[in-house]
Amino acid sequence: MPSIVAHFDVPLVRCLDAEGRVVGDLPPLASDTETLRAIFRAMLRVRLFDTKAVALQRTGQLGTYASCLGHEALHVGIGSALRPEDAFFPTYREYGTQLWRGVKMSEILLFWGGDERGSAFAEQPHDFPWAVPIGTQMLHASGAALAFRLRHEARVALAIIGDGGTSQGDFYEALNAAGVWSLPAVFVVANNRWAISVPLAKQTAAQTLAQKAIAAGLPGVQVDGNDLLAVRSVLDDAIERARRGHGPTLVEALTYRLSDHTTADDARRYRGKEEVDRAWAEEPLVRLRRFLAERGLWTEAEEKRWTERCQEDIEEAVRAYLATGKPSPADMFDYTFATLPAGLAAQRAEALAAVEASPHG
Amino acid sequence: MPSIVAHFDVPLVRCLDAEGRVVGDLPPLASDTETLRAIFRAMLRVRLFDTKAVALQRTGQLGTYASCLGHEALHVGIGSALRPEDAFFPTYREYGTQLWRGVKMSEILLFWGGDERGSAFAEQPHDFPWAVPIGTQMLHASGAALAFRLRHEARVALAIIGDGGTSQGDFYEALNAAGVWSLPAVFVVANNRWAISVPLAKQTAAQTLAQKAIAAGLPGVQVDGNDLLAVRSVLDDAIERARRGHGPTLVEALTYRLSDHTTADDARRYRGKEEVDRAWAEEPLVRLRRFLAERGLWTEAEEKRWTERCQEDIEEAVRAYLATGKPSPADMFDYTFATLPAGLAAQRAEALAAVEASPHG
Amino acid sequence: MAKITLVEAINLALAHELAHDPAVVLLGEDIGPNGGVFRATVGLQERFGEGRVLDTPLAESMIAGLAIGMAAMGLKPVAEIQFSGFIYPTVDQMINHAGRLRTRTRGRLSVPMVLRTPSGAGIHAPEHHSESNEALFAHMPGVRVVTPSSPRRAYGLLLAAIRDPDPVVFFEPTRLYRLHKQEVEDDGEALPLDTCFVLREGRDITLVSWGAMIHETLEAAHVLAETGVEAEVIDLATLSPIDYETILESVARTGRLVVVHEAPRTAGLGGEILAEVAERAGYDLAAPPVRVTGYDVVTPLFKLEHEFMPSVNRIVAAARRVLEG
Amino acid sequence: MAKITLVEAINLALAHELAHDPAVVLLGEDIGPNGGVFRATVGLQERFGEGRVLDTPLAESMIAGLAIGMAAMGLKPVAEIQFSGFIYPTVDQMINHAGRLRTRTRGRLSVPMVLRTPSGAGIHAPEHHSESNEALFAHMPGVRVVTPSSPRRAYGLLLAAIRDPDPVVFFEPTRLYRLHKQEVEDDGEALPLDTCFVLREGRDITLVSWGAMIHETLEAAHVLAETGVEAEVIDLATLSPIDYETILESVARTGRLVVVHEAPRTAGLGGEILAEVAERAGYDLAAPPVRVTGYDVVTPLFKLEHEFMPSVNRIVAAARRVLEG
Ligand SMILES: Cc1ncc(C[n+]2csc(CCOP(=O)(O)OP(=O)(O)O)c2C)c(N)n1
Ligand SMILES: Cc1ncc(C[n+]2csc(CCOP(=O)(O)OP(=O)(O)O)c2C)c(N)n1
Ligand SMILES: [Mg+2]
Ligand SMILES: [Mg+2]
Repeated sequence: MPSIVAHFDVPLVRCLDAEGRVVGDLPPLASDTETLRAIFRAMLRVRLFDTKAVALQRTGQLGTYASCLGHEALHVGIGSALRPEDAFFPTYREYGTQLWRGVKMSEILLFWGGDERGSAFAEQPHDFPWAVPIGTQMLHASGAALAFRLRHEARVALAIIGDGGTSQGDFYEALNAAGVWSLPAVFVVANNRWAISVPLAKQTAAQTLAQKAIAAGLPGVQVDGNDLLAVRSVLDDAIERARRGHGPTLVEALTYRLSDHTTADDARRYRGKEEVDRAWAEEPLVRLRRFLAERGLWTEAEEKRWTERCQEDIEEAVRAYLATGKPSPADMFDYTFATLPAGLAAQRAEALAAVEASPHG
Repeated sequence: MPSIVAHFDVPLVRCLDAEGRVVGDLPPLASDTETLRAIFRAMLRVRLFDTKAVALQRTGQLGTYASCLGHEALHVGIGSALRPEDAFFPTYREYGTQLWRGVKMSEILLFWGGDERGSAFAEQPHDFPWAVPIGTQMLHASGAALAFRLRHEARVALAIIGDGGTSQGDFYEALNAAGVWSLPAVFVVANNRWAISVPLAKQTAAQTLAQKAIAAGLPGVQVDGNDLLAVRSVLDDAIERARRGHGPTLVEALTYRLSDHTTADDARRYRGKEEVDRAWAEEPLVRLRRFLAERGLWTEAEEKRWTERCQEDIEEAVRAYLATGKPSPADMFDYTFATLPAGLAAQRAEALAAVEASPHG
Repeated sequence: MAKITLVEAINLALAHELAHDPAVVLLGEDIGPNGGVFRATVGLQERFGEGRVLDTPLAESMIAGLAIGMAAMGLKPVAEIQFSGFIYPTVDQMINHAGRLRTRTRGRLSVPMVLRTPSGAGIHAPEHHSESNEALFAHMPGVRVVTPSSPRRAYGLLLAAIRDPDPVVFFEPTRLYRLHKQEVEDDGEALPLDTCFVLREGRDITLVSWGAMIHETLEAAHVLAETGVEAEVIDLATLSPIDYETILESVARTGRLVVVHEAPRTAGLGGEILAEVAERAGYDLAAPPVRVTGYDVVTPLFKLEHEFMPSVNRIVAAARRVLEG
Repeated sequence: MAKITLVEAINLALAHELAHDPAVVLLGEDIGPNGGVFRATVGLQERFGEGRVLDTPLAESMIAGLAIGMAAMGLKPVAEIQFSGFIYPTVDQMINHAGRLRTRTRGRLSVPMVLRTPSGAGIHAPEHHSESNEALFAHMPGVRVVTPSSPRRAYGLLLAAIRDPDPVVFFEPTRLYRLHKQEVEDDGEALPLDTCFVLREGRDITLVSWGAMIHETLEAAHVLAETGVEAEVIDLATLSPIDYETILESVARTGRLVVVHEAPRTAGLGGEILAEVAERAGYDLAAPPVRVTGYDVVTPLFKLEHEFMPSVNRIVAAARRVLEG
């Protein structure tokens, strides 16, 4: 009989069920009513923003756009759990986190509108911009966490990645590095069951994604990612653990991509309506709204007022976005290096002359 | 209280202790005395070959060489467990496996002597040559296993990698791919505790390397890699499982690099003598020799005769190696593509002319 | 015969080889039920089964590494990288193994694989979806690099790439995927990989380009023709190894050369071609040769992509400079 | 002042920056107690501690990605890749992030990192340990590429690379690590990254090279001098962005150009330089310029490495061809 030399469990944390009923231990946040209300407002706001962004794309006013529909509890949960001095490493759909952390709606639109100024983040100094090459951001987070560690700063780096992203070598290398140096990092897998058209079962034979932590010697936790209270409960612990120098955690958040992958995708090609309908029954806003409403912390009237307020803000952001002129061709050159090398200066002049000669290309 | 949604154990398999005493269930092989004797002879042979190769390097007759000292049970275990039609994907020190599978000693010397003909393997048609870029071979094994699977061939791909190699993204990607398609692959981690100067504790926070399998949803097993019977017991199961279409396995073999990393390395810079002395007490030949001797299956006289026989073979291989002339500069060009493109033909002519003009460079 | 687009021609070639060679296997992200993000593999999994058209996990180093292992064991894998901006994780496997296995084993093992990828800017795609990085692969010994510029050449060159016994990186210009239609006969006839294609004959100046930029280059030739300048337009097609004979023969007649590509200028293939022509036909040149290329900057997001890509005007202006030079 | 080797000069520069700038952190495989496989970091962990000199797990994509994250958060990481044959897994991080972060965030974030790696053949190293792949990195916008060819330039250029606010890939020619000694003052004086170095003045022909091949190029100049030919030898040093002014000024005087490098010819940097000179100074050229390079083959194992690397004879022969041309 072989002896057992190591042993691992993967826990799943839930607080509320799909109807907002309590089904697990509630975190302290559950009694912090003002924060909870702010979080719900932010979830609603990003849902409204997302709807508008898709509409802008459909009407030819925005490029390809990646919707965050269905991820609101996870994204706002992350945003609200981090401190300003922490650093966030997104993929390309975590607007709920970004808005909380100072990124503007107009910046998000600029990015998807094909304008680098969208990643300049006027009011968010150190968060990374969107990481489109899947998995790469994980290493940046470990690197940032290493910097915090070496400088003895009480800051945490948090990276998010999709279920598909967990197949990338960079994902694993980042976890392993974080383990070796016991870095102040939190890694969140947004398991929304699909990587474009590839379902989780074709992505990995692992029964959970949380267990991928075991490979790096990290704790891995599964959480209902549509359950804001559970998300915060797990994240608060993981972030606190990281901040105290006790090392990184991998959190697998179970959620669902209710939208197409991006506006360039048509999910009906590869997944059935019933599956999506079932997922809608689990979506994150309903249950938190009900939890709050039943405790007298949210009313229909409030929802109406807040929705109107958000729509105004969104319209203003859209106006700001649409009013933003084309960047100067000079911008292509001026941020390539801190100072412009001679050869590039000549190309810059050539480019400006070419535009001058024929402004329409 | 969170619920537990997944649960994993990592077993360790041992059969013989350092003195050759039985400490676990013996595999059927233990009673196959002829095979066992052949395996022990192969282990002795590769030890003698390895000693000679190091000596050749020390006397300027060979380039940098990576010794396999201490890995003989693992390497010959793998060689003897595979069938000829299976495919083997080595790193750069598995001579024990390669010799069993038809690679010649003179070819090994040619490779380390700076000659591509060392990887031409006159008598081994499909095994991959040495993989120096750490981790890359893992994906080749998964690709080969995928080919076997798609063609419904009852063949197995076996790749080996070091403890250091388990930090590479390719390692993980290969495991994950093998899991998804339930490929006929076996992955062996030779955990010899060091990656050049980096000890295991700086390589990963994982308490075992076998548990890295969990990330990909594969079974992971730890085995005493200096214990031939345990190695074969675990490998036979894993290979059988793969061959029957039941999927891949990750095997972590605990062993020790008794030599310097390569002849270009000086391990005294980074590890203590006591550690190495302790490891010598665990080395793989002693215990198998004792196991056999105590059962009357091996004698000192046999050992002497076999050693002499091996020395003769080795001397002959060395002569063949040393007698192999320099390759033609044309060889640089003639195997770049299946047919020589025009531009390369011109460069080939130029190279031959340059050599003609000044044969000494 | 119906006219089809370039991406349909790719699909046709893939289907042809899947039907005729059991060793051909397709793999990549979203190439199965979804038919590829550009629809290049649409219908193929349905037709040939999951054993011939494989959706892979999301990892490009993995895709290349698997293809190498498959190819060395006798299959002919055709792997798709979803966009060329995501091809970089394959570089290690392509240079250290795919292009190397034949020579390092002295012909015992070889890697008859194809790595297909959409390439180039101009379709208002998101960040990292518009790169031109063919030069990186052209610098790899043992690796062929091919790019078509019409549906017919897409069909014929892709067949050739799949049948080639060595690794081929096959760049498909996204901007051309649906731009033109052409009659393409599904006759299984491959085009050669050792020759450029002369798309337009001319005595005054030689314009060399490839992929999507062929479009602007031909337009520039048209503009030049309005002022009586007859430009010869050569589609390089196989970017490595390069067929210099066709180019040198043309330059020997015209004495003037412009090379056009979308990739950044420094260490791009334009430099390679100008250099080789300068070396071997320097005395044939009536004026210094010129490159018209993307600038040495990151491919900008789409608001500026047209300012980045060589325009017809820039090509015409360069040609006039060379003609006056 | 004691004379030191090139690798000792690297060590000296690293020690200087570690001592003077608390933001500098070294990371890489075996750079700690082992002092690096070439001894470039010997003694540094002992002197500056494990918080400044970090042995990493074995993963090159990880090393580059960590360095990017560290750099964006204000450190100045100096990462070692053990051999240039293992640098390919960094390509994705270098091109998609290191060279891109400043422009895509419009200057909000930047990546002041250095990626050091030994490079080139000629030391009888094992497979994959002798590659020259600088051209791949020179094609990346936003990335500087630098290589020294003497102990003094190694010291000064490495200081400059570490202090540069943008990513620098720093190739160290292994063949020169211990070949020569030179007096190097540890004065913290960096050399500029925007200029070539004229190592030998001459009026008859311009020879441009870099890294280890500077050695053969200077020898070739010496041989040529025996027959009265005065060759100007330029060490490119910063391979991207290239200082063309120095080269063009030289070619304007000599009218003749030979570029020498060890990397394969196709899409190598020799093509880049010949092309730019042909474009901008075509009329100055008295004869077609010529490249002397490694062949378009995989760097062979060491029995043939000298047949692969450009020899003094090949350089001299090329120069004579250009002089007679
Ligand atoms: C390296 C890389 N390969 C491929 C792509 C194309 N791509 C964009 S998103 C995506 C799927 C990602 O799935 P997942 O990680 O689950 O994230 P999700 O989109 O579901 O949030 C793919 C394949 C990419 N962006 N980067
Ligand atoms: C990709 C890559 N990086 C670095 C190296 C240099 N290198 C050669 S062996 C080695 C250590 C390998 O350690 P391990 O995987 O434990 O195998 P072992 O040598 O102990 O058998 C390193 C870093 C390499 N060969 N490939
Ligand atoms: Mg997903
Ligand atoms: Mg090891």
